[in-house]
Amino acid sequence: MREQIMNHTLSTVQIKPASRVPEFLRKKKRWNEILIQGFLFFCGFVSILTTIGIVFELGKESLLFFANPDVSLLEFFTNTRWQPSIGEFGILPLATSTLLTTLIAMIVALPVGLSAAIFLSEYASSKARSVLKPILEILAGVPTVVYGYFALTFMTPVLRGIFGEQNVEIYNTLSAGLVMGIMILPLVSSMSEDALTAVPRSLREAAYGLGSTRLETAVQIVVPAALSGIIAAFIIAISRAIGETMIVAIAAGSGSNFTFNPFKAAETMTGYIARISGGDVGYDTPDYNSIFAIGLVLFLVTLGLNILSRRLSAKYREVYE
Amino acid sequence: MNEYTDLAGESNTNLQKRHRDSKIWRTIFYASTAAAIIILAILILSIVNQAFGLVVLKNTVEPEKISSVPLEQLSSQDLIKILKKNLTSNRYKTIDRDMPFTARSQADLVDLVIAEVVKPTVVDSYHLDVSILHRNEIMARAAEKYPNGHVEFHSWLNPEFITRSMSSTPELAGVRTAIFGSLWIILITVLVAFPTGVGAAIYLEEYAASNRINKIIQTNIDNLAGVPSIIYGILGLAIFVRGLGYFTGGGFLGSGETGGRTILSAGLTMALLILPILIINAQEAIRAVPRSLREASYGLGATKWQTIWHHVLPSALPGILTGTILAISRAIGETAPLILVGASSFINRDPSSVFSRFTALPIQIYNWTTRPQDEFRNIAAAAILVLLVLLLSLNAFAILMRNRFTRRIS
Amino acid sequence: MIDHQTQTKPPIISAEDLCIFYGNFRAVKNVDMKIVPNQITAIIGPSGCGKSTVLRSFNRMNDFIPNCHVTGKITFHGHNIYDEDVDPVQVRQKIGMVFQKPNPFPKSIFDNVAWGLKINGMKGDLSEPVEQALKQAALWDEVKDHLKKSGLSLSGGQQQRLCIARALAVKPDIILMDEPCSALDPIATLKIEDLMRELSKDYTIIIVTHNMQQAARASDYTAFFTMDSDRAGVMVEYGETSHIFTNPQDKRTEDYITGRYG
Amino acid sequence: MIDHQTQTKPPIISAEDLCIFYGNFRAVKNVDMKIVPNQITAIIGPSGCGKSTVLRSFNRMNDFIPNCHVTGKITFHGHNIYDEDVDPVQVRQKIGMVFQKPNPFPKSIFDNVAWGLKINGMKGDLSEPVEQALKQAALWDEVKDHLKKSGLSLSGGQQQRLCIARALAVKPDIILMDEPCSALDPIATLKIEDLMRELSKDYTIIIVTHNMQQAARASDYTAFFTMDSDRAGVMVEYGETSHIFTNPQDKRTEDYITGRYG
Amino acid sequence: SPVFAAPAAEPTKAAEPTKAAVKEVELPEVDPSKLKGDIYSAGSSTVGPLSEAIQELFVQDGYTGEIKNDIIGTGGGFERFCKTGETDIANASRGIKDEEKANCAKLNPARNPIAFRVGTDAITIVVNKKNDFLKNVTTEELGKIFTTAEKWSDVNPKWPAQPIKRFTPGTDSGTFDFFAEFVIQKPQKLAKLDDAKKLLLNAKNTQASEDDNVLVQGVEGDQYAIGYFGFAYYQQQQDRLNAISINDIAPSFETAESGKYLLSRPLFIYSDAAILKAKPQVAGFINYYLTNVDKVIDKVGYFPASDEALNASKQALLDALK
Ligand SMILES: Nc1ncnc2c1ncn2[C@@H]1O[C@H](COP(=O)(O)OP(=O)(O)OP(=O)(O)O)[C@@H](O)[C@H]1O
Ligand SMILES: Nc1ncnc2c1ncn2[C@@H]1O[C@H](COP(=O)(O)OP(=O)(O)OP(=O)(O)O)[C@@H](O)[C@H]1O
Ligand SMILES: [Mg+2]
Ligand SMILES: [Mg+2]
Ligand SMILES: O=P([O-])([O-])[O-]
Repeated sequence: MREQIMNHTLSTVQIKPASRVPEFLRKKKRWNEILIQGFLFFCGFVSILTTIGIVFELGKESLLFFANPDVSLLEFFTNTRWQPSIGEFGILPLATSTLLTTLIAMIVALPVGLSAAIFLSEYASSKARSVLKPILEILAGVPTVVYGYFALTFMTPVLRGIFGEQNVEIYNTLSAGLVMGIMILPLVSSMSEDALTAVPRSLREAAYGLGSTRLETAVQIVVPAALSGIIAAFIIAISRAIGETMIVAIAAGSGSNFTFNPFKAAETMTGYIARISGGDVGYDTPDYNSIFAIGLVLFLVTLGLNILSRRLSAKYREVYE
Repeated sequence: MNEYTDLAGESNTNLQKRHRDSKIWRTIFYASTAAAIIILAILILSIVNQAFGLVVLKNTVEPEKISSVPLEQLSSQDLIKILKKNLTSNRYKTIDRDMPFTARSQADLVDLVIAEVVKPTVVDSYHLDVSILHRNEIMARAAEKYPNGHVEFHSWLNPEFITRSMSSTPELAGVRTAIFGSLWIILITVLVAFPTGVGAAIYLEEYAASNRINKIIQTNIDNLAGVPSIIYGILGLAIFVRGLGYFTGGGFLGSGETGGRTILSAGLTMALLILPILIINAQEAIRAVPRSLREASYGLGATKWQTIWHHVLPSALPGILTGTILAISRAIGETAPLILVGASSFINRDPSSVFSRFTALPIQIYNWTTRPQDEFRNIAAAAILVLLVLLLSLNAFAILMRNRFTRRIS
Repeated sequence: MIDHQTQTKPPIISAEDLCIFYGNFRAVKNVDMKIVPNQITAIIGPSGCGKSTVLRSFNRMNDFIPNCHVTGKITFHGHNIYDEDVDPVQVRQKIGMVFQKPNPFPKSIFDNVAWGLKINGMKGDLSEPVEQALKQAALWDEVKDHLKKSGLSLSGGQQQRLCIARALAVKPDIILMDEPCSALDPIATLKIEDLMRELSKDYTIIIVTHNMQQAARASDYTAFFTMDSDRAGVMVEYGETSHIFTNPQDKRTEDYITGRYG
Repeated sequence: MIDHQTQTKPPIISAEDLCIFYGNFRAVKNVDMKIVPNQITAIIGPSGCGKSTVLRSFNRMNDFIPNCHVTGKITFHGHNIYDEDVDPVQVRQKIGMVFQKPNPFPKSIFDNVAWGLKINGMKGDLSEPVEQALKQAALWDEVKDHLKKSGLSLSGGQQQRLCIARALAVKPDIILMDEPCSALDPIATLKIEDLMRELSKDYTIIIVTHNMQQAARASDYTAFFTMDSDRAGVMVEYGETSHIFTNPQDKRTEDYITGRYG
Repeated sequence: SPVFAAPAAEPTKAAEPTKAAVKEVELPEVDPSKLKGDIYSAGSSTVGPLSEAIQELFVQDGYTGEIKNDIIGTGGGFERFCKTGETDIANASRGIKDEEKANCAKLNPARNPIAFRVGTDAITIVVNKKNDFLKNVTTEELGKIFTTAEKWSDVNPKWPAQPIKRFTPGTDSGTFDFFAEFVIQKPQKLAKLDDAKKLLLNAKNTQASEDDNVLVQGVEGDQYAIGYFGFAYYQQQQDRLNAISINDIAPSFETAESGKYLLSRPLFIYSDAAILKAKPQVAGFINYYLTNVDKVIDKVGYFPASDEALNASKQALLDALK
């Protein structure tokens, strides 16, 4: 029947050949719009330049480092000693202490941070939340040099008081790791809380509607639904811990040490970079080139974590309408 | 009917257990939150604890050795004579140039003699907790160890501390140069990062078609946000300090400076560092502008830029500013990149241009924690308080600004 | 208005002088309503008149809205569910709910249905009761071969039936439905309406709907709500659906039903 | 069905074999529709059948939805507005739009109306045209004493009329309205309907509505859309409103109008 | 003009003091308030505090220009002086090395470093306050302690069988180089300094830092720790650490002056004649430095250079300015 109408009308309406678009519809060239768009694109492109800069600089100097006949890639990843000035080029001691501090930090930050997030999003009244959240965010805003200072002047003495001076060295990875965990905690709780609050209320209502308690709803329904955001928070926390510099530079010690004992001093990758670049080493020495090689490793690791984070959170993301 | 008489579920042991679990975990969650907040309190208390406390002062020259009568009773002429006798001629001239001796009151001169000649110096210091709890022991010990010393309560955080420049003597050191250094760096950072960041955010949110290059840009920005700050330090060192040292050091202006360890390099490095954070925040703010507003504008025949400039940006501004201020707070506290870019450990002059060498508050704190004398630990704590106050006021400012703008819009 | 019916069977749930407040705002006032067991009761009325609010007060779902409070009484099998010593968790188990938008858990179809059983302490093999519930919800045939798939992968109408199955699994007495079809297409809507009819043999159903046709088609009793001049929702008329639609007693009901406003 | 009318007046805008896609999903297919000038045309149909999609294609508002694309033709005064060298900005100036939710700019009432003029290059004293537009939108009397107040401070109905005034100020030929009353109360709704009637003397109005009563009351022509089995929206029937409502030719139209579904 | 200070001629060890009266070299008096511009020094963490103290005096006496001092180790200081040419003055706790000089020569315009001796230091070996077995070591014991020995008992069976925790200045510090030379290389007659360094760095439980406070705190915090650094840092920390004597000689003004103390060493600042001419403020500052250093040096914690050495420095300055 529709066909009918159309055939009917088509034959009656004259279709003009639209050769030229009339003035009131014709396209205008708007130069300012084009220029602005160009500028804006450039702004976006700066980030690409930054990445290229990072990769290029780190890569270039790392090449110099690996071009050194004393350095072999195999040795770099397997040797357990790191003393570039005397030809010991094993990243392991730096890597293990980075691992150790990160691990300790995560043991603190992840469970406590997630618990706090659950409390804020599922239990706290909106009033309590509006007070508690900013306070936690202050904790996140404190510069890391302050945390480093806190680790050295407060946490270490406390640890030595607990475990005994003879057991805990003055510089130790435990203190640095714990304080790093404290520093990262608000990041975990804040991001996880965002993820939890983003879970639609309808899901909670569905759970309560089945006669579940608050705990069951929170842990069995809301947390799994927010998993993608929580995983992202966790991984970002890990990469923050790996990249954190000042706390370990101040409190973890300043000599590479291949150990898994958290009471001992051990220098992390970032700590090493900070110390060497703090001025004690000349350009074009193996030490100097080595900070770029370590920087490259650091960059690749955090990049990998970023990508992993996005992959995982995409995998666990649920789309609610 | 019977089963409904028990809506309270008292006979249902399973339900009771569930409620019990619920309570236990509630306590755990609550405790976690509380723990975080208690730690914050401990952190701040432990810093306050070191920024105040008793000190033992000892005079470099005992007043009795300068004059037989107490200084307060001397005439201005006598005091000036004492100064002339005890100071180097250059020092004497310098003070006179600041303000002629003859123009100073007698009380001022007494202070001057004390500061320049008697020079009481801190020989021992105690933390606040010890000062309060063990005051008597401290007094006794001080009396025994420093017979000529005297004990007084000292706030390491004081007005002079903020207005003085650096010194190798802790009680004479201040953070003025560092504050100015930080402010200059932030200025450069903001001038560079704000327009670029907002521009990039507008581009990505409003212009970018979903093609390959734009996807790469977006992914890249997300990735950069996770790159450790020390890597930016390495980048800054390699590019701004060394590669472009001729420009960032002002060499191209004929300043004669070589090397790029300047405010400009530090500011640019920080700008790159906060750029991704700023862009992501700004994107969120722009995204939060309701589509209806854009549609209203386009529906009237507005062009893209008119829509963005007149409607999207004003509405997104509070969010963008909040994000910017948060990014700035991050930049103010960053230490590692500045170490790499080459902050100075000792510098006596406030920076005067972007080509000045610099130090910054966190660098100062870091340096002081590495000095041997205990008193440097005290002023490091005082400097931390200054930094925290600065950060808190910035955040408060962000909140105020956000409220103001939100009010204006609604 | 509800005369002979109510006299013969005691109401399964009833509101007495119910007022519901959000903070100081009285959203609903002075509602008296007796729900007849094993029947479908529809609540209709213009937007904002408090239909959802009343419905949610029937299983204490409003507990989760800060500063929402209730005066008056709601008795379930003769007990006031707002009494001090009543456990709201228990109440919600007995009085299930289906929401406007299908809201399956981000779990497998099986787990969606089984979860309510698990938290209620049921152990062992749950496939029997899950199958049972899915059959009741007329979904079994469509999903039996992929119970492991996510509940979110289903179509809207299937999701809604999954939500109904989920509610049925914990064996409630009453099922509350808040505009269960408003997000569904016509065919899915009709399916749900058929299902409701089927379920009313074993359950009491209370449904809120915007759609008068739906109320007319699918319910035994209808309550018409509207807003008073103080914006508080009031119940204007309540009775057998056929009466209400053919012979409304109140001018406002008539205006609404004939589409003069709303 | 659109017979004598269309023959006498050429259509102001018309769709020819219009298909609209979101990515790969065809949301609307094969629509042919000629809009009669200076009349009110209503588009009705169940949710999701593509009413808004079609309406927004009439002034290239869909350009802003990524991966939305259009095939077929939409001619305005005989020119295909999707032609390469047509400026969509110009199109939107000629074909204004009013949205479902009132969306005044966060500016003063005056600036809301004046902004469209300003960006179109009008300079000097704008109070004359602003007053004109507000009067046309039947809002002048209510706001003339506080033109400086924020547009957001008005009530919902006033906001919607402000949006209409804003659209009128730039002197369009056609006004598209997407459920302009669905967020309003009955009294405000009636006001807008009266206004539309008034405006149709000078403008062509196309309105999308969910509310059949509204279409019946307020429009001259009605197009009924529904979803095909492939979820694509199709136009089922189009003609004079009185015909469509009293004598629908298609079973689906009839079912919809009599409330058998939707 | 004849340039003083060829590195080979540089005393790497504090010179024996000459009791014979030397003719005092008179430098023209400087008025800091008349000088303008900036002065940038960088280098040794040993000399750093001394330079800072002088800089402060200089400012108190009226200098209004900008002064900066970066503590980055002697090697780092020469890096900035000779390689990037950023600094006016390099602080050094050892003499300049040949390759560093070569770098200076490669600069454009080339720099020819001139050494100014400013004082004497005694590298001090420190142990924990609770350490009751170590009061004195021989050079040989010291060598073992910092290299091959794992436990204290490995060096001397009477000492406890506890691991040695070593805290040494960073590899780019003059202190480390000096220690390696006089404790390891010379006594063990090694051909290359690098071999000595290698021995030191290969030792277990070694924390190396440019930052002397890390060392102070490290030794203070561990009963079985040992470390070394400039005398100044020890002087500041006398109540937290114990200094031990080497070969029965304790570090002190006399033993350092006389050179009897094994680890006494000269402290320098370096500059260049062209800089001194181009930047009068730098020349003025060095003049002021040499004139006033003895007033503050003991407060900072070092020992004055011999009159002869100081005079030679003054003469070098005069020569450079000719
Ligand atoms: N959480 C809440 N806080 C405050 N007011 C609320 C809240 N929920 C609803 N209201 C108000 O209570 C009144 C009744 O709302 P309710 O949602 O019960 O209406 P409704 O009849 O279900 O409407 P609809 O048909 O739109 O769903 C409305 O005025 C609404 O604004
Ligand atoms: N931006 C979009 N991207 C993808 N699909 C869309 C988008 N907008 C609408 N659709 C889909 O296109 C179809 C038609 O949508 P449209 O909004 O035009 O329907 P409608 O008739 O206006 O419905 P309603 O009455 O709910 O407003 C729907 O299936 C919808 O899901
Ligand atoms: Mg509702
Ligand atoms: Mg629509
Ligand atoms: O900092 P140093 O003096 O050891 O080079």
